[in-house]
Amino acid sequence: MTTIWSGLVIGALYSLVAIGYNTVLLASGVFNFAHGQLIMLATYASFLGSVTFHLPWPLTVLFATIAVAVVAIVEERVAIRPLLARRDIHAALITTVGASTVMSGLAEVTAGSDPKQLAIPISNDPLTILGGVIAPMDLLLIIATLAIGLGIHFWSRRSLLGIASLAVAENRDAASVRGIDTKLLGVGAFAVAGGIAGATGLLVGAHTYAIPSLGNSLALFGFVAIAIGGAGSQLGGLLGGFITGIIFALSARYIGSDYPQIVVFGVFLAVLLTRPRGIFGRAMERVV
Amino acid sequence: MSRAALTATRLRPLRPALPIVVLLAAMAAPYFGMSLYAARTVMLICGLALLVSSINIVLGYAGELAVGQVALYATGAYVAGYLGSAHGVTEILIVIPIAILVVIVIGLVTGIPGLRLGGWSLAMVTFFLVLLLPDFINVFEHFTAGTLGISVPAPTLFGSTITGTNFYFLTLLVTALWFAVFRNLVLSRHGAAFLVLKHSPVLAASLGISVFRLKLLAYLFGAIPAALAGVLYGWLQNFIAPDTFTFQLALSILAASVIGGSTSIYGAFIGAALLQITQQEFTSFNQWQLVLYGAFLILAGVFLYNGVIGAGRQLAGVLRRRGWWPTVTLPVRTEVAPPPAAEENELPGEELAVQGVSKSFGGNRALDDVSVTAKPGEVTAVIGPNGSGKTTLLNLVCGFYRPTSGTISLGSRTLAGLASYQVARAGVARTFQTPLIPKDLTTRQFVATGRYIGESAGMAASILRLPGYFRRTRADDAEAGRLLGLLGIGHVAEDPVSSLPLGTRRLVEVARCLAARPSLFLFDEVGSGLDESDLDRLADAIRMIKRAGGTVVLVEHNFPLVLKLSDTIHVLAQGRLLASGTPDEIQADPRVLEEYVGSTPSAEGPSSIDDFAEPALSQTEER
Amino acid sequence: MLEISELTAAYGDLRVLWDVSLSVRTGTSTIVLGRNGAGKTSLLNAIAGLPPAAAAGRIVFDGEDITGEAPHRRIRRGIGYVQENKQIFRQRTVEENLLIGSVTLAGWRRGTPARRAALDRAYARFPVLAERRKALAGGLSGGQQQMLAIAQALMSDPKLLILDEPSAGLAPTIVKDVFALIGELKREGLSILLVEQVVEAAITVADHIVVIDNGRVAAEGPVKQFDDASVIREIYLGRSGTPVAGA
Amino acid sequence: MSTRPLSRIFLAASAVCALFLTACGGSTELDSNKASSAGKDSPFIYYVSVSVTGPVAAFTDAEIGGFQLAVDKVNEQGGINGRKVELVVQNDGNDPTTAVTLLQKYLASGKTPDAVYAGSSSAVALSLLPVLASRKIISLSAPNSKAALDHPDKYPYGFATTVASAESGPFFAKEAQAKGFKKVAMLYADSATGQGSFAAYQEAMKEAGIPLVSATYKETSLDMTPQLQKLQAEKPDALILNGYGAPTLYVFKSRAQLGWDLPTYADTLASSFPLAKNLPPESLKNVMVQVNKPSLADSPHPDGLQAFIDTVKNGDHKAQFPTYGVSPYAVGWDNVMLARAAATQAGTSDGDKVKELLESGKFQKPSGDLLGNGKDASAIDYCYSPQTHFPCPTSETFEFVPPPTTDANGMYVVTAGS
Repeated sequence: MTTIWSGLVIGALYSLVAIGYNTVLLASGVFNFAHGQLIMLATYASFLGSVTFHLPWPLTVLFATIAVAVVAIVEERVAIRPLLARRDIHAALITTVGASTVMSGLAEVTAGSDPKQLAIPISNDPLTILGGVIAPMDLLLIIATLAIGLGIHFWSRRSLLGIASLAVAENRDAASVRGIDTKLLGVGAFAVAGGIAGATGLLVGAHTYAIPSLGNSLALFGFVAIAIGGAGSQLGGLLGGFITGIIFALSARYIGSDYPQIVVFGVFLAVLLTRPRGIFGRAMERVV
Repeated sequence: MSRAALTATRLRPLRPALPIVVLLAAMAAPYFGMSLYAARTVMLICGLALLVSSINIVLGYAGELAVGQVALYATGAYVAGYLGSAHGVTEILIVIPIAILVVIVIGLVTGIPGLRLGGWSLAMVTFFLVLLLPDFINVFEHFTAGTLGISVPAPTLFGSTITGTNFYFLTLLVTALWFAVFRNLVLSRHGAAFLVLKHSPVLAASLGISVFRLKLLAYLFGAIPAALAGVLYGWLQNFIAPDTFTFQLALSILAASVIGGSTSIYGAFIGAALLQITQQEFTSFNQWQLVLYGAFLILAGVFLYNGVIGAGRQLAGVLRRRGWWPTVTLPVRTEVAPPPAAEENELPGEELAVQGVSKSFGGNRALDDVSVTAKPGEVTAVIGPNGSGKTTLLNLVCGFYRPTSGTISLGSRTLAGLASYQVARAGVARTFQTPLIPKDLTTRQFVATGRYIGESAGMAASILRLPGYFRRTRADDAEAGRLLGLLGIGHVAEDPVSSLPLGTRRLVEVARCLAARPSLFLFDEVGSGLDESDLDRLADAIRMIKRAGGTVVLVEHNFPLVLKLSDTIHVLAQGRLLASGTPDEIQADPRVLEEYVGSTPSAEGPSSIDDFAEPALSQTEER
Repeated sequence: MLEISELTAAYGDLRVLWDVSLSVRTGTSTIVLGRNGAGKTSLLNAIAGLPPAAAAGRIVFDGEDITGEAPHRRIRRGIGYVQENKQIFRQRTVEENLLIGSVTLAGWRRGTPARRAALDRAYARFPVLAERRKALAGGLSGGQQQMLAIAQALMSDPKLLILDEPSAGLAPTIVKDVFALIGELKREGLSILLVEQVVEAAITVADHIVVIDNGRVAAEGPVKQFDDASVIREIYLGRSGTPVAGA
Repeated sequence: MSTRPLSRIFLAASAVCALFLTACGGSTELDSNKASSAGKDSPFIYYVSVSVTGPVAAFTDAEIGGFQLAVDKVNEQGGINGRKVELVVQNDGNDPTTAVTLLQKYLASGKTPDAVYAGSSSAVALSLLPVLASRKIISLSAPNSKAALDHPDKYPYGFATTVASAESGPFFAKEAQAKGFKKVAMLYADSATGQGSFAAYQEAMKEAGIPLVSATYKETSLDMTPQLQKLQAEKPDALILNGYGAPTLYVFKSRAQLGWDLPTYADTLASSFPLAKNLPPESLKNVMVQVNKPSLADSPHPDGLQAFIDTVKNGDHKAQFPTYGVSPYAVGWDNVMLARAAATQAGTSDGDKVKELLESGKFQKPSGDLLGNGKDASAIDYCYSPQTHFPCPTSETFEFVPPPTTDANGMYVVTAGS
């Protein structure tokens, strides 16, 4: 069970990245490769709040939420906005990779390459739950990820704003002549994705420490989570992340550390062959 | 034509020689004091350009995003390393073919599942390929020496070791040969087929192209330069380790492709050079290197969106429009438009028999027990209100759907159950309600794609530019020109087909169908959006096909056009055949009128049909 | 209501409209006619704020200059735009499509009274949509899709309704329904700007006609001047057209 | 379009190309192996290829600080063989391709280094050594992988200046025998360094007759629980950990979470990372760290060390001092000092002569100048020979201590509580 908990913790991290990817993907059709880096910056913001400024944890979370949301908005303005007029997904791929490189670089230049430990608000003595051991902060991370993932899933399906963002994803121009402010929605998606990253920074950082290389690791595995869960489905990303995490943990435990990714790939192929759009992806309409 | 324009026209044939001039200059450089560093940079650029050409084939021409070049690149390098260090095999003429063979096997293994499923599958599968690379290198430690890396002995050619300047020449030679192959393939009907495929798999299938096979072919073809780059890299570096083959590198290749322009040949070099040099030079900024490189990527993505080549073309376009740059007009081939009667060739028309066909989607019955026959030398029209099942019927004939019950046959051949490209090969050509028009092709080239399957000239002939290729290309061009002339649009032959207005596009589609010399023509709303003169030409063309013995099925809203052209009219309503008969019979049938117009004919009689379908006015505007 | 004066518009460098002036007076309808490629859709797009962008001239709506405004702002001012080809959100349900049309109404909750009232009105007007409110819009028939597109534009309670070839691709019976609906909307006080190809049907709801050719206004005037169909043909086709059907 | 002439041109060009290849290559700049022919006036170029970016950036910065101070000192004392020393630092980003490209770029500028520090990782060293061998340039570096690099036949001019981490294997084997461990587990990074270390431990434990079980982790891992559980299931008596930075923190965190407090030995790589600073004491129960003995505060120190520490603390690269202490600075310093000694004793920086001297056993270590290897450099034996270019450990080289903290001088202090 401890292995399962460990898988769930890692899975929560991957799910958070997948949620970030999907939030932006659904509202503006862009794949934001820099989301892993936003989470990395969130751990630094939480470090600043909790250690450097000695803020109580609610203020640390608030500070990180705002700080990362602002970074995300700046990213949108610099790397995405200029491309909007020409619907070119490949250029966005490059500019978001560029943005992620800039963020990694800046983190390294300003904070150095060593891991920084965050101040944790609660005692982190391991708990034994269902026969497995887990740190309280990690348990909170899992719970928070589930809450955020499910919350944003239902929000995007039910709320007017969520439906509006799905409409933008389907057809930008048509949405704009229904009175939807597509630019604002696009910025909003980046801000929300950044805000979620920032808000969870303390929980993530408690597990991973604040370290520049975190962004790249997360970016890759968030991608795996999306591959398994299906791009553009919040529920799929959430579950895809957890499934990936558990497979990683179980195969590292029982097979050996060269194999987790190979096993995940096997699962991915199985998903691909049975549900080509990912577990929760939607079937596309016929094109003729 | 101004003097400048004239000069430009004269110089145009020389333009393709530019890459050769560059190649010769690069080859001469070592004799003019080129430094080792410069040579190495050139070699690294060549390697990156090979990788970029790999992505260009798959992404820019076949329209599939694949990011696995890095894995194939590593494979090439490891083949050279393993053969050299474990078996002492360093002979260039042995190592390179083996490397190519191995990547083709990997390409098949990853390409088949990745492409079979479509969508993002290939991107995902190839992404995993890169992600798993270090694990595979570890698992096959016996061959690869795991993470420790493996040394790669210098290559030999006929027993003599190739190093230094000779290796520099080898790199240039391999790169140049590959780009010659790449260019020859892309600037041939196969390249046109790739572009068709990229724009619309549906169109490709209706030209008789197996979408899956052609995509797989493009993907495998694209694997070759990645293997070449890998082998060269191994030899250049003398040492390889898994650290080199990262997802970051995959993204760099993609960036270089986009920067250079994905749908270009030599753009690969521009993208590769920009990326290689910036990466090299930015290292001197030490810890600011990442920040600068990231900023460079953002700027490149924002400003070089169509690639450097695209930006150049665009600039030239702007200058031309302002008259600051000579407009280059190709020498016009005089297309003497022959009168329609000039189509003396008999068309191999065959009888289409649709027997008791039904089609359900879920519980929704779109077609119910419909039987329609279309005879050679006749025009058979299918009309009916929206949602009556006309397009469903067409899609069934074309193999895009399978009938729930019933049979479809063309002559003695059964069509039901065949894949759409097989139906096309059986002699069915169609147009589309919204014309499917690819980018980056001239009208002539586009019409010639209709002949892609007809008389196949192999890829080898195209790549090697064998006489058969030239014969075939000339025949294709001439035929395409003739058909355009026949439809009265010979003047647009050299225009980009995607620049044509809607009406002309419809005529171009008809020409494309004619080029295939099919047994059966399926025209889907071919008259909508045409103005009167276009409509006249279309009517003439259909009559001509009829005279030549072709079988024509016309699915139309344009009632007057149908009345004018058809021999037999079938009326569909709510998935059932409501009535069949000659135009006169149909026009007089009160049931038809009621279904179509929604009211019983008043005292004014059938003329109300005319009121509802003013042909010249039924136009869809094009942006 | 809508005053367009000397509008010139372009996609990047490519001009498609030159000095187009037209107006729609409150409670009346203006029909734009023109042959294929004449610039009709470009004109409507420019009015709604989609490309082509205005390079010169002014678009004044309700007394305010809206020339450079973003599309969603213009919609919020009271313009409803039904794009060509039944432009709806095919992957969303009928009700979600209608809700999307209602984003201009106050409040961000989907259940505000104004929004509910607008939904009720839409379903009352289009009972067929009420029946299929949970269905994916992409699965509706062509006619139903067109109804949904119009219902969606009406959700924002516009003062001016712009329609781009609402009859395109529809069977004649349905075209008839569509024009009956447009006539009804006009009677309810809505101003209408319509691009059409089915002249006979369009004329039944027209007050004012503008003919566009090659991106320029070729003729305009009250519908009375055009009541002889041959006049339209002449302007439209550049010659006295002989109907093809007669051949 | 007519393409016929073009295909001919291509064929012709290819033919010309092939001709170049088979017939007349071989006399250009690209083939020349110009040896260093520097005169008295030209500076002694000390070329350092390191990663200024990435996970080891901070550590590297401290090393560079050491190089800089040593070079300043040497120049103050009249340079090497009368030539002023010029320090050239290149950022290879830990990427072998970049490292080679940068070196060749430098060589192409017409300058030839007199001594090279060939990278902070074995992969970089492996890629640079062949180039250096062809130019007969001496490299003095501190790589880890003895197995991959100690091949004087292939890399005749490459010498290591620090004891390879592979020597930790035999050192640990002695400890294991002394403690009576029946079975030992090892967790290491899935990298060249990790694999190299594992091979060394494996060999040593085999010799000692103690079974060794192992698990690896990826550098991108964010949690080590499954790997530790896998090892735990084998019921070992002790655990060896090879790793650096965040992954080692994850290991100790998971270990504490699992409540697994078996004796755990962090090897030299892991020990260079300040564990005690980043982890609560309860996570470090039963943890021993293998340190270089000279870096302990209570070991006897060379005379110049205190002055050096003061200089470092006020120097340009002082930022890393509180984290890493004095050792990385000393690595850089010692390297320069060794290079000076070798070139001075050989009377030249010519590669062959220096190599001959070092291999002859006549090389006198400059004890007074070396700061990182204890009093009189007793922690290291420069036992170079034609068979090995790696130095040997002495009884003063390693020691196992509880995770130390650093004192104000950057020396390791083992506090009583831990």
